[in-house]
Amino acid sequence: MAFLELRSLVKNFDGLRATDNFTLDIAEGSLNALVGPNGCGKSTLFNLITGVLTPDSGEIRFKGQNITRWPPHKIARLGIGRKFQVPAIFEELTVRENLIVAAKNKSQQEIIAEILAQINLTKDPDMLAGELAHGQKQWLEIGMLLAQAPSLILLDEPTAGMTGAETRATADLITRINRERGMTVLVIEHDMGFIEHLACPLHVMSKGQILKSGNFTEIRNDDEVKALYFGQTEAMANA
Amino acid sequence: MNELFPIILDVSSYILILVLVALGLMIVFGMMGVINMAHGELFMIGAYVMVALQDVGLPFWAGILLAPVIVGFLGLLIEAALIRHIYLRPLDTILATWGLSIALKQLVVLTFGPESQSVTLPVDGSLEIGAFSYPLYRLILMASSVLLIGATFWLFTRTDFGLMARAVIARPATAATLGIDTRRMYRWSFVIGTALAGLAGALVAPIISVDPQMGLGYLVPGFLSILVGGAGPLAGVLVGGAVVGGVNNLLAVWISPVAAMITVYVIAILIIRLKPEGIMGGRRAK
Amino acid sequence: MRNNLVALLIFAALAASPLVIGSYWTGQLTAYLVYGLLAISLSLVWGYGGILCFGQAMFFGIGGYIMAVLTKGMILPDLTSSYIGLLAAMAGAALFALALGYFLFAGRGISGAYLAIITLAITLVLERLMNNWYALGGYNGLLNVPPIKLTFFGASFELWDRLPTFYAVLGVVTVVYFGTSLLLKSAYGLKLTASRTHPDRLSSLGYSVLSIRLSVFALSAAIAGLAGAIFVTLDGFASPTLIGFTLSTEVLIWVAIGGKEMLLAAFLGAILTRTAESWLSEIFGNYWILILGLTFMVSVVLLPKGLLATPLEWLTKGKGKRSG
Amino acid sequence: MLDIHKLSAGYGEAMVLHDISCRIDPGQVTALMGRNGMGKTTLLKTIMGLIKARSGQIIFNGAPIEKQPTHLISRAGLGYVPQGREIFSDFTVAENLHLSQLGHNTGAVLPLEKIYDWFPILKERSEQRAGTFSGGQQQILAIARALIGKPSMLLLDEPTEGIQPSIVHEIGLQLRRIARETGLGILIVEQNVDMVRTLAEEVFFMENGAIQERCDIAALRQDDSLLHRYLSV
Repeated sequence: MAFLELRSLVKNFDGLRATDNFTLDIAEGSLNALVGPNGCGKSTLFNLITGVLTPDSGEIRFKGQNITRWPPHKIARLGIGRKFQVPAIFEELTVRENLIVAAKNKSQQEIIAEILAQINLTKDPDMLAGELAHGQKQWLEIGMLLAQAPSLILLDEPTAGMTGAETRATADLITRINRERGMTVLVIEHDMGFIEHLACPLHVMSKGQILKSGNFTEIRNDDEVKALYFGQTEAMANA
Repeated sequence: MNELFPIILDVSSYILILVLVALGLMIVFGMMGVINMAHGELFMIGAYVMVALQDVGLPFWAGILLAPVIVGFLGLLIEAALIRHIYLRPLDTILATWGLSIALKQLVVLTFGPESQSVTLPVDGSLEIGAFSYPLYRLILMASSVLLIGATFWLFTRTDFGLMARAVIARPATAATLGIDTRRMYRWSFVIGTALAGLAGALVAPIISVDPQMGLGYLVPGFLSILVGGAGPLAGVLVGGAVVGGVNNLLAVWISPVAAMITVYVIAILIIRLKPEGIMGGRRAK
Repeated sequence: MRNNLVALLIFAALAASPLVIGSYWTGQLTAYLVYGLLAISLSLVWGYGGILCFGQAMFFGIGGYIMAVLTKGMILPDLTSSYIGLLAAMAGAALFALALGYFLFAGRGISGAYLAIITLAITLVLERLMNNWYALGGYNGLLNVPPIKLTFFGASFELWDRLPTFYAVLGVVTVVYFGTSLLLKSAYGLKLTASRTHPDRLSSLGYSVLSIRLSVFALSAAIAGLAGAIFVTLDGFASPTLIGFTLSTEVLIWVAIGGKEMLLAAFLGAILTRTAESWLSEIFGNYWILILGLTFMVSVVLLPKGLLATPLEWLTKGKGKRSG
Repeated sequence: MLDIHKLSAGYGEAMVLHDISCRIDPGQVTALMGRNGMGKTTLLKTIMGLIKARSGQIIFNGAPIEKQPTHLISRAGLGYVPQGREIFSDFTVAENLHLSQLGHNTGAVLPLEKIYDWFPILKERSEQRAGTFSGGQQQILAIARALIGKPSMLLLDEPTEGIQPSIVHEIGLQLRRIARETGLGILIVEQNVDMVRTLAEEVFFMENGAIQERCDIAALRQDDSLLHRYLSV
């Protein structure tokens, strides 16, 4: 039994198949990345896992429990945390207040200072979150995940809009979270530089399914994957 | 049979007027997402235009022509002075138009007094077929309502204006990138919506008592009709109006007006809660 | 800190006002304080909870009727204690809000414009119902509601006179105001802000947004019910107008003009608008309502945060800083 | 003819474009490449006035347009094919095209025959509801719709997204033909290298809200290290 099991998930929107018999196992304590072109169904997949959407068919099991069709807050309580693509922070609250809301129990609230240090926001905990720079908002959202302390975290494009240096620092932070806190991580990304830095198993998604799984070099040199990104004729010419 | 027939006609004429009022509301709501709480007052002003014209001695039919023009022009002013500034803040439009409705109501009280007024029937006769007899004006009223509803549907489904309007409803930003002036579309839709309210008010003026508080009695059922029918397709208004107006009038005859009003509101609330997209489906409002 | 200081000054000024304004106005001000309490309840649910309720008077009315029925001894002739009446009014309004809130918010809940229309329709239904509920007086309402009877350690006296009544009401309002402010500054207040601005995000952190909404709806209803219960003891009668549409929209106007996102502004909005109405309706006559409607409209468009909230915020928070 | 000078724009507090400057000559076909989230779509939307510019200038055919409303920008000669196509799926093909004619009633519009000549499939299915079209057909409709207003420049946002490879190539060739025939300038945001190589004459690479590099297509054909660097595939 894997930590998170996704079994034959199907989800349609107005005749468009967002996920198509999607199946994937995530082991406890692992770090995995999901890549794929726009519209391949990655964000839909996260919405299914977190209960924002319900699948048309298929099953989601987490820690051995069938969580398909559970409401989002119950899934969150079972230990799945999520970072949204557009930073979803409470802009009208301060940085510290955001972390307090995320931390549900006292022991987590005690480590807020520690989290602030980890996400590099020690200097302005009383600033309104809405006034942070874009990259800092992304970090604050990761900090909220740390405060929430789930056992599985889902990261949707955590480096969107970040500079190169910020991207590398984020990759390091995620690796540390995975190793030191033992949190299982599943990350969606476009930025292959970031993925390379993460050095983790990779799953390429296309048309709602896993097209290929492997490590960075294998994926990078795969012709089907190239075709997916570069266009068919080009890949064939190269091959 | 002879008792049932007038009831059916009464119910139908109420439904038709309700649909006319709701149609104006829905054009504004569907196009701009604006909840116009002053719509009932625009309806009332339509009726008061008839009162004023009767006082100066102009013929009834001149009023029917003038009322939509005057109320439509008022709509144009309201759009330019008020709605334009807040149409991106839908909840604030509820409040601001509520303020407007209070002000309009009081303006009418100041001008015409708080007491109710009446407009004389332009056609006094009755249609009599055998034992069956029904006031002629009510039949004219129904025919004109059907015509107006038909014309509005034609405008929105068969003309260039309607094509543009439906495009602006579906994808406002994309319509703009095709060169369509969305602001102008909003403005004229608002004017059409208000003119319809004014015309509806003018048409019913002879068969009801015209008073400054009459707007609310049509506003809330109008909204409920839209939500019950579904704010997406235009046809939703017909269904919603039929449900709300029909149940209300039939129960009013069979039980009592109070029980009718309570029952119809409760039914409407239940439908809206259980089927937020309305009976006819379509998108849910923002 | 400065926030509390300004509020304390305002409540101190209210406490001192009977010395200046005389007996008639003290009586008026007592009623305005109760309206202020109703405004606080609406500010809580609308400004902080993000639930635009077009029928806040229904809770006010329910509280009022419960108080009237109990203290008149219509249910249990031996149990006419004011304390029990007040508690029952709050509990009754809160329970009604819980049931209604569950109906409105559970599952694919209703929000925004739909909520406004539906709460408006519900309040119309309730008003019509009370008008025709003859056991509860129907259109005429219930007369001869006794004044509040305070009992301390066996000794008891009734609030007939203006001054004691005023101070008793002011005491209640002060406790509710500071209690609510305190609650809003706690973690509960943070959750409320979070559920208003980003409900999906909050549920992904493991909170049930439904229970947060229900709790604020019920709490607000309890405060409105308390206000209604006090109100019927001041006038001595409960009528369907308490539950209805007109009061619902009036309180909406006070709160919008004052500032829905600030308890103090909403509270003062009610008191100042009512005071202005008493004065200005004498000067302007029928034009006053016109002026009120236009003021409301203009303040929504130009000052969506409220006419009073803007200067108050400046006073309480200083420029550009956040007191937290 | 399209001259962007120190343009900054973004959503709410977050700035996506930072002091971006570039120039596109009449009749030139330019591709804008870069990873997701780098501001390409934002740039097109800002040009079309769908996002208001925070600072900087956009000069089109000699006139500043950054403060104009979208419909006037469109009428000034900028055609726009948005990401995801955004056709009106409840309308027929003919209605979709007619709608675009209505938007340009002040100026001359392209006769429908010309459109049908370029894209025969639209004529065959003119009475069909656009929502029943495949992705590729919808894309053709979106392009045709933008061309009706006789734009002097066409902005295309990822036209190949979610479309079958065979149709991608076909669309690329047809656009090239139209550009040569009419002198139409094109600015295309694209990830599909095949499309870019078929169509573009020059490529801009965008990163972090600014244009980092430009090169002509011949250079790109020889050496794709730039592709690897900016697309990181």
